[in-house]
Amino acid sequence: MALLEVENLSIGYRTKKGVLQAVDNVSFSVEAGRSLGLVGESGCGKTTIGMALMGLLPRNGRVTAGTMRLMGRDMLGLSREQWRELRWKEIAMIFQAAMNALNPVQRVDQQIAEAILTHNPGLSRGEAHSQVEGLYQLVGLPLERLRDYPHQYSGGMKQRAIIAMALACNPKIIVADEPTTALDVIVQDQILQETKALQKEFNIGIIFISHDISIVAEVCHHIAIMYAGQMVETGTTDEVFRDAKHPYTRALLGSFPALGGERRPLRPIPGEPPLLVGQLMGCRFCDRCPVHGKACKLEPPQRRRFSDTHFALCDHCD
Amino acid sequence: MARYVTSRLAQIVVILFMIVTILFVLFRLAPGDPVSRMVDPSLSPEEAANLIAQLGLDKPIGQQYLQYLQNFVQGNFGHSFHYGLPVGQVIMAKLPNTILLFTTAMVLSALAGIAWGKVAAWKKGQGADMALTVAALVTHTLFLPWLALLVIWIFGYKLDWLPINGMISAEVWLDPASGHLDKALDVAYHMVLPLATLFIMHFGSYLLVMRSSMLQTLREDYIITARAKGLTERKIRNHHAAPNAWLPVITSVGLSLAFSINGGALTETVFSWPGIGRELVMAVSQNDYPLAQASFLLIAMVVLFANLVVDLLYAYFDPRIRY
Amino acid sequence: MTVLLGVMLLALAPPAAQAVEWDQNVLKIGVLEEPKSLNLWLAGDAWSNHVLQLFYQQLYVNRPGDLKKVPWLAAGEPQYDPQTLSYTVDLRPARWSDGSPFTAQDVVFTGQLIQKFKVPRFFSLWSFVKSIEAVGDHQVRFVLNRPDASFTSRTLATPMVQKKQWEPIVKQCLATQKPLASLLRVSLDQPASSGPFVLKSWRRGVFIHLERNPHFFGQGLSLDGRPLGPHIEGIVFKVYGTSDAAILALRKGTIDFYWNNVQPGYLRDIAGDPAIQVFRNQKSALYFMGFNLRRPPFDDPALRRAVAMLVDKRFIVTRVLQNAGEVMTALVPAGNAFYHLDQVAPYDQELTRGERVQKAYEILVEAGYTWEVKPMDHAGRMQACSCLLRPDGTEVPPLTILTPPADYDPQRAMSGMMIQEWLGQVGIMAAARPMAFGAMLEKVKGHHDFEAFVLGYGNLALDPAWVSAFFVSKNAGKGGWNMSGYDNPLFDTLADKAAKTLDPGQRRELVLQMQSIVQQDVPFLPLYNPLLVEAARNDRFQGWVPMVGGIGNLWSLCQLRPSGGPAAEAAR
Amino acid sequence: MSAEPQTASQVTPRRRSPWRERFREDWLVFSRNPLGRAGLVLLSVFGVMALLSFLPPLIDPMYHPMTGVDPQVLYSEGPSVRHWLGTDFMGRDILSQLLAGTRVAFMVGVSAAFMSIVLGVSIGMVAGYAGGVLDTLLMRLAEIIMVLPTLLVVLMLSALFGKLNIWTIVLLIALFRWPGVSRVIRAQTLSLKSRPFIDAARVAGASHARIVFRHIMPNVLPLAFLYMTFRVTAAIVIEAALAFLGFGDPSTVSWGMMLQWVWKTGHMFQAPYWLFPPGLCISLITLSFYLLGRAMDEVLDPRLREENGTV
Repeated sequence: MALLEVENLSIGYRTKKGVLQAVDNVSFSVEAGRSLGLVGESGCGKTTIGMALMGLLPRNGRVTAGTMRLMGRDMLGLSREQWRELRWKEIAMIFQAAMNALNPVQRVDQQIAEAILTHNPGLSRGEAHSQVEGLYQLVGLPLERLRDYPHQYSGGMKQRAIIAMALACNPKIIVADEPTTALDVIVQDQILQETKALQKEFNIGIIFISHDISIVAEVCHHIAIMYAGQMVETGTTDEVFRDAKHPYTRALLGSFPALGGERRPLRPIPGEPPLLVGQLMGCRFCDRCPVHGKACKLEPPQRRRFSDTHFALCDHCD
Repeated sequence: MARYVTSRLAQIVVILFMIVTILFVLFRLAPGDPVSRMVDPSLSPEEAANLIAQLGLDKPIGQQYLQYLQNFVQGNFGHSFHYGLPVGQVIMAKLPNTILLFTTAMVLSALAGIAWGKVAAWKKGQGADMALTVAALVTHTLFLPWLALLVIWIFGYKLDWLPINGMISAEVWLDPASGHLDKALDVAYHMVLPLATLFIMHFGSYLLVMRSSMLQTLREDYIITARAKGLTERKIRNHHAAPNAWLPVITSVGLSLAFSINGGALTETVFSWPGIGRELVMAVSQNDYPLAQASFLLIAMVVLFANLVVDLLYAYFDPRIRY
Repeated sequence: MTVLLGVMLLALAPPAAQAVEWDQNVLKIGVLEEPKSLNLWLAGDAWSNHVLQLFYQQLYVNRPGDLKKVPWLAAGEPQYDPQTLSYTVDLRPARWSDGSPFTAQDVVFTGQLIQKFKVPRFFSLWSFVKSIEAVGDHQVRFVLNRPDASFTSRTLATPMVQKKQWEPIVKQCLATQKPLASLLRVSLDQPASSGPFVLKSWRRGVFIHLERNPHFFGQGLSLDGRPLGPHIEGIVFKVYGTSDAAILALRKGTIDFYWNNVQPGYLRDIAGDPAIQVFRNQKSALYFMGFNLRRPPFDDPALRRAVAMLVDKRFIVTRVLQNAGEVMTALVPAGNAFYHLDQVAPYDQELTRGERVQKAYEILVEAGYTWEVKPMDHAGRMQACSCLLRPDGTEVPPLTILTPPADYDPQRAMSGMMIQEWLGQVGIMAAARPMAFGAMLEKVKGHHDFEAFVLGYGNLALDPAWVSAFFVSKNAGKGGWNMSGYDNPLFDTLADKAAKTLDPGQRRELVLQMQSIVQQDVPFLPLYNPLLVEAARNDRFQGWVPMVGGIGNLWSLCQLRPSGGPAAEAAR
Repeated sequence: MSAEPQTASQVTPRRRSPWRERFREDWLVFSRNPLGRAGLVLLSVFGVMALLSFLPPLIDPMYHPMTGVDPQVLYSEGPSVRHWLGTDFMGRDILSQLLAGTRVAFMVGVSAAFMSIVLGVSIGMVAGYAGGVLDTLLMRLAEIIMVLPTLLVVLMLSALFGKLNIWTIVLLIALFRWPGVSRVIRAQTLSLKSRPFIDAARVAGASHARIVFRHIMPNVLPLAFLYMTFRVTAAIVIEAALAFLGFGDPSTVSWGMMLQWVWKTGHMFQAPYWLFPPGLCISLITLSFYLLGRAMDEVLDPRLREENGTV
């Protein structure tokens, strides 16, 4: 059984102009020790999914349809208190270090210990603290920096601290939201490698959210490409990279320098994604699609299967 | 840290020096005879002449200025015309009273502003928020002397609950049976109304600052982190949002200090609180120039130092700032 | 929050119940401001003098009723020897509060101290005294340079200090570079008192506690038919800072007497309380409008008379003073009956506004003043007029009426405003300008740079020597008392005569004549004499003695008795 | 006393779109703000009161706020048909005084605020644009003035210069209330200075004066107006406090003066009809300008708009 199963998930935001359909009919699953990369432009709904998995949708956001199951347990029916207990213990999150994910006026060790103490109320402060020390060693942070404040850390150290924090309660699943953005390439690479190692060691399922498909390729077993709230293509990393079906995936691959692949001129994707408000007809990528046909604009595209793991949401790909 | 404080102190000295200089110039620019402002009018002409020579008022203006600065540095502000005492002695007796009332008022209203602003932001748009915000808007635009008179009218006259003037009552202090506790209680008892007045005037602005700062903080990423960690809402509010949100309140306390001091002087005057602000108002109305001048300098000094304290507090609470 | 609540709760709990003991038979007096200094030589403010008059006694004091001088520390009337221009005074066998006797040495010392230091408060009273000598322990002889009427009335009313206490201080002061300044800055912990009370403790800004002086000479003595005490154990002066607080304290009985003028508004607060008695006494005061006779436009007596006509004193008294005062027609107030000129000037008749403008108009027309548009139309109705033109055809320029500031004396500031409006009715463009007291005196007295001003003397000596001082031409220089610059040889002669006349009856005639001249020429226009309205409780103490200057006086404090006691019954 | 919101509004420089359109757009945001609307309503009530203040003396000279007394009233009396709010101790009509006070408050508030804004804007722009020593000097001066409590400074000056008339007071308030504005304007000028359109203007040969007045000023003016509303409240409060302490201009009937009269003549316990109105008016006019300021703040600062708007 998969660790996490998401089926036909739809999420909408109430706004002044109407309901914004941020995520539309998305399904995926993650297994222990495996990782899934969610890739797409900003605003495509990938972060919304991450937040939904943590039960942290903003006040005006709501799951409108579908199910989310963690180890067979339905997450949508959880009460607030159940959610609170579930968070971090079962499913943790790695935030982008460049964001203000760490509280600037609290010492870092305290912020990590806080998570441990919240979920293990029986623990003493000292015990929690020694656990934090262990985590520091794990992620390769010097122990003498434990009592520092976040602003005293470099970007890479902050990211490591955040990873340490995510591991604090031995979660089954970690949602990593753009964990390496804004880090320089070398640090980025180090952290990715370490993440991979940790994942293996603790047998964690990871959902890796990024706008950078090449980074995702480095770490993930599976990739899901998101566009305008929909999952337009899913497959193993190999499948997607070698045999991208959806025109958007292809465009994405073209717009990023591949880490190990051949050198190609970068091609930006012209146009902008549609506004996700109101009734949307037809294929959402239509306006930017180089290969669209006449029907695309009117009929919603069909989900097409290419292998057991490889799907795409397009009528024109083959 | 030490270096920062030293440099700030140096800055304070420079500003004080400039204020002193401005006062010197003003005292000579004012119409009429500058000597008459320096010399006690009750002195005989011979004595006055003697004193003028002593003070160096018969010397060229540059030398007078140097003499004046020298006196200032030595803490020699002359003698009050009316008390006949050294001005320093008069104002130093009043300073602790002002500090007691003013600091208590500022600290209490800042704490209340922070506590209530936190609640208002947390319950944004709900009844509690509306009530608190409106109360804050209305109270902090009240006209202070009027509020003070109202407070006197209600609690002193209509209800007759609380003393409306002074700081201690002769009865308690003359009674040989009164112990230290009685005396402390007596001061607290007298402090209620002036304190309440200052409190009502000030908590509102801190509440509004705290509220908007808290609303901004609540949108910060570390709040999401805290939530993701599964912390209770209470903990998120009190341990993560509030400590960040009230930093701007500290700044606003500092910025509004000069303005609050005005209110302090008015409160002292209406409630006859024996403080430095009331002393200044009385010295001004009695033309006790040496006393007025020194009180003013002292108040400026208090504001300057309080600003320094506020900045140091800010640094203490915000680890990102280290001097 | 809890802290705040805690403080509130703590504070709401009333202070611990007080033991009855210490304040039994202790009179509590509320004062507005704290006595600035208990140094007799410096203390110029009323609050200090309230206290000091209970310590430092005079040789002679005014008695209630006719205000005649009666012996106090002195044992009898002063003996005058015209040959040698000397006065001999016998002293009572009194004691200081430390038990040592009050002797002629103390009197000599006090007089010489004032002369040596030229103490500003008293020196003018002693400048004409050539020598002071002790004749034995209980007799003093004063030799004067010239006869001066104010010697008995004022010089002999100087408070006396103890030689024993002040001699070492004086030595020290004389050794400094600024002897007088040093003397004025002396502060005594325990002033030796020859009066009914002695200082017990003083907490600046809060209270002064006096207790009965066991060595006071008056105890058991009956002076002028008045049994002197003190019959109370002590006095606490409590500083209130604001009148509202003091009035509330009086209502509650926290004080027995508020030693200050009760503002008209508060009368309603205390009216109807049978335990509070309101006393209205005259002051020896002169509130007046002064003109600058040295320069136009008020160098013309006609214009001054017209202004006098326009000013409605009755209005000022009823409205601005709320009836707590009397219209003043001559310089010496009616309360000082002996020297009061009972003669009404034309402008002091009861007139309506219209009649006043009409009469002022007539005075001005007669003196040759003109208007483009007259203040009166043909039918004799008032109308808005154009600017007043002088006989030579030039406009009377806009002028300023200086008044004290509103915080110092709202009534005079307000009077200035009203006068400004009234002058406008005949086309005199006046503007009342309140000015800080010191600045105003400097302008008026020091520089003679003014057109008109409104001032007042709240506590004039009963002896009318000041009537001369204000108008003799030799005082018209800068800094002199003749602020108007009045110059009238007839007045000068009369003033000179009056100063040398020692017979009260003759002196009175001269003073009345002088006042009459002033009434004619209007260098000053007397406006009003405020009544002193005071309030005291009668439930704890009784026996207040009303006199000019109010019930807060030495006599009252020597005669007050606890209410309800057998002694009080007997006294009734 | 009022404190200003601490958010240092950063106004995004606007393209020089037609003023009218911009105004309409702003007005829309403004009018949707409940605080702004409340402030505006209150303020118009005071505006009407100020206009009405000319009326009473025309009805009968006894309604003249300063010198008119009711011949039948000798003491302070409560509300009646003749005197809707009662009379003061001399028999002067309190309502007429209250109306006259409105006029004075507007006069003092608006003129002092206007002067201090003109001063603050010019100094801020000069300091920001010129930079260097001049900038340092001006900003140091601003710092010194900022730590001085304005009310006490004016008190001190009134001791030295004798009594102050209303215009001197206005001028003094203006002189001591510019630094806050000038600091904000300076920051704004600094950020504008580095924008391309200023460079462009400079390259095109525009003089410094032209750059300051044609290019920088239009962009800082909205901010200046915002600060003006806060200065108005400060000026009104300072004048009133001064008058209350007895250092005001006694030939002016201002609300502070009325409070001083009721306090000093001993009527504060017995005449609530006299004690309440002036203080209430001072408080409410301060509130209305303050609300207006906050609403304007939201117009100028979209961040606040989002926060307080109806999401």
